[in-house]
Amino acid sequence: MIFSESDTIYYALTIPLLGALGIALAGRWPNIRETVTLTTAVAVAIVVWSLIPTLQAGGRPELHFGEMLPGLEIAFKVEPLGMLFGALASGLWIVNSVYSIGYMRGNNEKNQTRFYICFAIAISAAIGVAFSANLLTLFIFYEVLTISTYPLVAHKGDEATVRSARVYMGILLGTSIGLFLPAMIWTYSVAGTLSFTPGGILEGKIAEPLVGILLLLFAFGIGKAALMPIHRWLPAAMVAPTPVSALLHAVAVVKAGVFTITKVFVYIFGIDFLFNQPSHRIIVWVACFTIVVSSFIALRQTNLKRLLAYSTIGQLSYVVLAASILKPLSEVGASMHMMAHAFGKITLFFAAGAIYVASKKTEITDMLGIGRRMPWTMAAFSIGALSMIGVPPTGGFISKWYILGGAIQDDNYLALATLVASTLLNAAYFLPFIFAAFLYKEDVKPVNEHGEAPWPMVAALTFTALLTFAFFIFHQPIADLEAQILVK
Amino acid sequence: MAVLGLYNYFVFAVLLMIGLYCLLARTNIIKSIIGLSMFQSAVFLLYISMDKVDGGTAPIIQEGVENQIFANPLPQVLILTAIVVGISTTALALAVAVRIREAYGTIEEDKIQEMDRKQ
Amino acid sequence: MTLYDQLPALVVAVLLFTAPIAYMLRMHGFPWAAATAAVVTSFIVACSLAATAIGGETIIYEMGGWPAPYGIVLHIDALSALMAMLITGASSAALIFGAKSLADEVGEETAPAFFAAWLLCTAGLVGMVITGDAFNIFVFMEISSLSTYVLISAGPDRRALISTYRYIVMGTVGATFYLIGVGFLYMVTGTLNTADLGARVGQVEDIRLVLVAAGFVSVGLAVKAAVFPLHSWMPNAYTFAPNAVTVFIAAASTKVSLYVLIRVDYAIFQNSIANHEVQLTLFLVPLGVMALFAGSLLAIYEKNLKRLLAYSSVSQIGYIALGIAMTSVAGLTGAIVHMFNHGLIKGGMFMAVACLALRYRTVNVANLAGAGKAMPWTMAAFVMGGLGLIGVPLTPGFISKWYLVLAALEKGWLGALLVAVILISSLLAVIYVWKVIEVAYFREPRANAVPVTEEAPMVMLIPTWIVVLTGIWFALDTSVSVGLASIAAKTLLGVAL
Amino acid sequence: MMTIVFSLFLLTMLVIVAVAILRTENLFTAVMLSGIFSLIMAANFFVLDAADVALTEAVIGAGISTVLFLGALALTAEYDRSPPVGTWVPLLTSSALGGVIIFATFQAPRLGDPSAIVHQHVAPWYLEKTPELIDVPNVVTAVLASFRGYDTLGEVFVVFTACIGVMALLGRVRPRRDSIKEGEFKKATDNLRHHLIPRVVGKMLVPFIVLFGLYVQFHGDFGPGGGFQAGALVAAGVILYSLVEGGVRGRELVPEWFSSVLVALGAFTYTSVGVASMLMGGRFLDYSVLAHDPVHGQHLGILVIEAGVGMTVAGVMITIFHAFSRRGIR
Repeated sequence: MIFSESDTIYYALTIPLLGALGIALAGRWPNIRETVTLTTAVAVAIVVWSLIPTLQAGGRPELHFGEMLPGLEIAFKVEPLGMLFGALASGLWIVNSVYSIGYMRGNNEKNQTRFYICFAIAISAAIGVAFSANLLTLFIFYEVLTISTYPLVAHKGDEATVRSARVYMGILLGTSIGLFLPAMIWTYSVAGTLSFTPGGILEGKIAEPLVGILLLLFAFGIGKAALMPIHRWLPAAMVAPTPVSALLHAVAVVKAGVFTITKVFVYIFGIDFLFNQPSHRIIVWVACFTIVVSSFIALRQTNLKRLLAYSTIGQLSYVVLAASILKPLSEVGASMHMMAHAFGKITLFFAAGAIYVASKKTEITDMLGIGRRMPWTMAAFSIGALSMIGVPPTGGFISKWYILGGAIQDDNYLALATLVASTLLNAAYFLPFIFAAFLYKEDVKPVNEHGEAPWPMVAALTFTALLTFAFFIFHQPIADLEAQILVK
Repeated sequence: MAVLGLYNYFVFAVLLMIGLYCLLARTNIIKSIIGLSMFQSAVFLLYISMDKVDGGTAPIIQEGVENQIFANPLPQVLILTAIVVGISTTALALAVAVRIREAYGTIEEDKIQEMDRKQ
Repeated sequence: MTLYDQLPALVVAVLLFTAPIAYMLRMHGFPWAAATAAVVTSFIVACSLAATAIGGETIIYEMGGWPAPYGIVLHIDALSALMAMLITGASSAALIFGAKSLADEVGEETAPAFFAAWLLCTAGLVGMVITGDAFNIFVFMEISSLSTYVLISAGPDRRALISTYRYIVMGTVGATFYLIGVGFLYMVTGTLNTADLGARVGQVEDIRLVLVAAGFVSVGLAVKAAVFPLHSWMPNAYTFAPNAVTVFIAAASTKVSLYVLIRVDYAIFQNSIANHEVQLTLFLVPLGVMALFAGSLLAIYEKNLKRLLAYSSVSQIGYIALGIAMTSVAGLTGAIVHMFNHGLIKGGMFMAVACLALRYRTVNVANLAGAGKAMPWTMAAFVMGGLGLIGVPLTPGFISKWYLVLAALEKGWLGALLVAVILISSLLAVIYVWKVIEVAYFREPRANAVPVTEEAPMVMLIPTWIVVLTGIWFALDTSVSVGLASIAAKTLLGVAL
Repeated sequence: MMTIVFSLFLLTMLVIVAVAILRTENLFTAVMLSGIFSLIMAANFFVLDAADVALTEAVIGAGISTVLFLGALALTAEYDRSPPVGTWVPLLTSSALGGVIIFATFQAPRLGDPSAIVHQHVAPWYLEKTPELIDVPNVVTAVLASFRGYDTLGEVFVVFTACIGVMALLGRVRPRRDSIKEGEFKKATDNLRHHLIPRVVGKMLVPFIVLFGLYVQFHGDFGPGGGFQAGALVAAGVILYSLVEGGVRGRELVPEWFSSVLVALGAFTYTSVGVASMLMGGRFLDYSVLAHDPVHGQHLGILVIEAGVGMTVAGVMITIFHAFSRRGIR
């Protein structure tokens, strides 16, 4: 290590911001601008990953910025869950940047500089969320993430896009200020602190039925987790360019949501305390409801990206469900699923974007036989879909395994039944499309003859598809690391 | 007698009412300003009524005269200030009224409001 | 007597001393320069007073060397110091910012009168917050009001005149109500010194006059503070005043009336009238809640950007009223810190609006299409302010909201209701802020519109961004703002520091 | 007893005049009545032993204020054309206001009650200590100029503000968009020169008024009077001269630059005394340090600040009057 660990945290947060500045300055020269983006992404990834060995050894690096309010400071502390999220976000940013370059150029998008700047700020915010030492710091970066992704979602700038972006912004900001913020202040006024503490800070400070209310405030206040009925922003955000969708669904935004929920369960409530409160069942029910209903909605979608959006809603609720089962195995499963889903979903979105760039098609019904024109893309798509369903040897299988394990420990038959049903439903909406793409004859002629999308995109999606396999094979160190989160 | 001793306050209240009514009910700006200055004058009466002492004189100490009873000087000082404040406000309001007349051609508020709405 | 001992008097004296000079010496540019120099000096003095006050110390300065309650004393504690800092700071920023735009709007001939009025307005407002005498508050209130009328009437549109007239009427009625209230208080106590009043009102046997006095004072100040539904003078006054004037009065002037309301209520009535906190709550909570909703809704439907922000101020004043009404340390801290923070936020936003007005020659929201691209720095400043109104973290608005919600949560189920009100109104703020942002960033300018390609001049942009960055600073390091506010709240409530 | 009866009579007159003002639609009448209103008010103040206030109210309320109203009337309109609708809200508001006050004042001390609290606290101190600390016979002057000198400073700045406000509003050349046709006001006569009696009487009065003003200025320590009254009286004299001889001659007598310099100079003088006392080691406006002997210092300070007050008030009133009168003929 060249610099101390707290310096590392500092650099992890500031390098993306410096990158944003650099991008702004280099805005006139696209090549330099994109070099800056890529360099920054690689640098951030290196810096963040350099913390992994420390974490594995049981270290918890900290960084204190000073008090914002009396007794409440802006501080960072890296623990396994946050490490996982941070490493994920920074790592996928590299892939996403490569892909973005291909996509944005291939599509001749406007305002590219703004796009890259906001992207870099969003990554910094995601890392901030990941490394926060207390709920207040987390909240700050959570909001920065919302606001910095708004221009990305509204990127196209036409009437329909702006309206959808309004929904995105309205729901995320609305839930966070309307529900998350009071939940946080309530927690503070009850517990007198907001630091993430192993074992939680609320034990003995609050009783039923207030626990239930607080729990609901958190669950729905963290709108990025997209529990029904506040999931609407996610399909609405489908108007964004595909790299942004990948950012939302795989790299940062929704992950920040489920990450925050897990973090609140583990470090604010404490799983032992919460387990003894009957009201945690409400969250299980909401999560199960969301999984099943979103799968049914996904079945009826014809727009590929909307289908993926509803698939994400369901997959996120896996994480919430896993976290709310409140068993050690399931908590590990929650964090594992964040990762597995990230690899799978980013592949799917990359593929969808590649199809759009190459053929300008967005509807599933138009895509019959597209696997013949774009074999790499569709192969990667299939791998991602298998991971969503949870078929070995993909990463989705591993995480589902842990979650099921937790559900069995808890004798939670509702969760078991939901997981099984959802697996079948996932298969029901992904597999027919894949079959059709490879086996059917093309029936809608594309505007112009096309093959694969530009090479950076294909490279990126192939790489992420491989990551899905890699996660299946090399998951053990990660599981070991995440098991630490339950150590008090 | 007790009620007569409170007559000043009643008149104060009545003048305040008339002033406020004139201010609120009239759309003519000059008339409203007259109401406003009456509204302020009423308050002078409240303060000055407080300074009176039975058998007293104005608070000017004369040498060689012992055991004089004086009226309370403090309300008088305050009202000297308030009178000047009142005329200042009135003068400024009148200047604004003149400018309004020049800009709109009328000093009836309802008509001005109509003109602004059209704009 | 060292200079340090004289600081309390200096903060006003500098301004009063300079005003006639600025009026008399009619050289080109001199009135502005003199005004700026005086206001900045006063700001520095106010900061050094705040440095003393943050230790929890109260400075008493006997004017003319006469002790209270016979003479007038200046009474400077954390609350006054914070307000003095806000007023002089806002005044300095607006003056420096307005160097160019005021020269544009005011004209050479009226400049001496205008800048003298500016100095007097600042002096009046500062005078109100540092004095410890109820009648002296009235005198300085009148200085500030009269000079504010002058400043507003300098606006270029003829509607500035009628707005000024309405403000004169409402302002005078408000001030006269205050005067009546003070008269009744004098009648039952024989004194005008606030501290002495606080001590003696408690001994009054028949409470009727005191209650009526409290009513008159509160209503009068509520008019001056534009508490809904007594706000009717304010939106047009803000809209038609010269842009730099709007920056100043929006940041400082209504807050000062709220300051007096807090001061008078807590120093005089709270200790002496039984159950006064219930009366205060019954008076202010409904008004505050109405203000929150009505102000936000009016802002949502407003097309003129300046008036939109004025309505937003109506709703923000609702927050302050709610905080005052909670009569708890957290609530008062929230109210006081929000006075300060909202001053920063609104000041910055009106500066951004002035930049827009300079280039677009209009402040109709619909005509600002494309501003995000043409004037990126200006719009970025506006967005930062807008996020502050919503209460997003990293903006000062978040800090105030934090304390208000914290205070409301202490109040049980009724408090939960208030939390809901506060947060719903924040969400309404999202709507009216976003309305502007969407137009500025994502709407194409109309075909027949004159294209704007130039960013605002540096002399305006730099002060704007200084204010915005100061706002962010006070969102991150709250030791000064919250520090002073919480000391002030504890002092007012008589809680040990 | 006699005074009380007289006072009752005056108060009743006040109400009657106020109602008359409210009812008349002729603004000229209303203004004249409001002058009478002020005069009655002044008489009432005199009955209530407030000689200083009575003098001020008579000069400012009945005199200058009336002239300003007339000046404004000449520039605006002569009739109140308010529509007679929607009077319920004002009626209810003002009745509620009056009701509250009457309700509250039932508990107030009756007029002249020596045991009232206002006569027990603070005020006795002024009456007792003035001979010793300030040594001027008129306690009102002592309180005004020294004990509450800071208020008076503020007050000077209030009139100063009003003056610069009026100058800012009416001083500059009229903007182009004004809707008034040129020459509309020219037909209004600017002076009384062709009215022999008012002219002669008026001209004869002017020197006396100014002289009386100067007397009031310097005698304010001993009897009723002081800077405010004196300034207003001198201004009234000048205004009377202008009314008689015409605005042009009036502005020749006291040029506008002079009156506005007077305004600023007066305010400046007052503040300077404050600053001087600071420089000499006292509190702001602490006149005791101005001379070796504190009482002497007080005398000196009061003399200077009263002069400042007189200058400002006279200057302001004249400037404002000129601003109104000149507006019409430009």
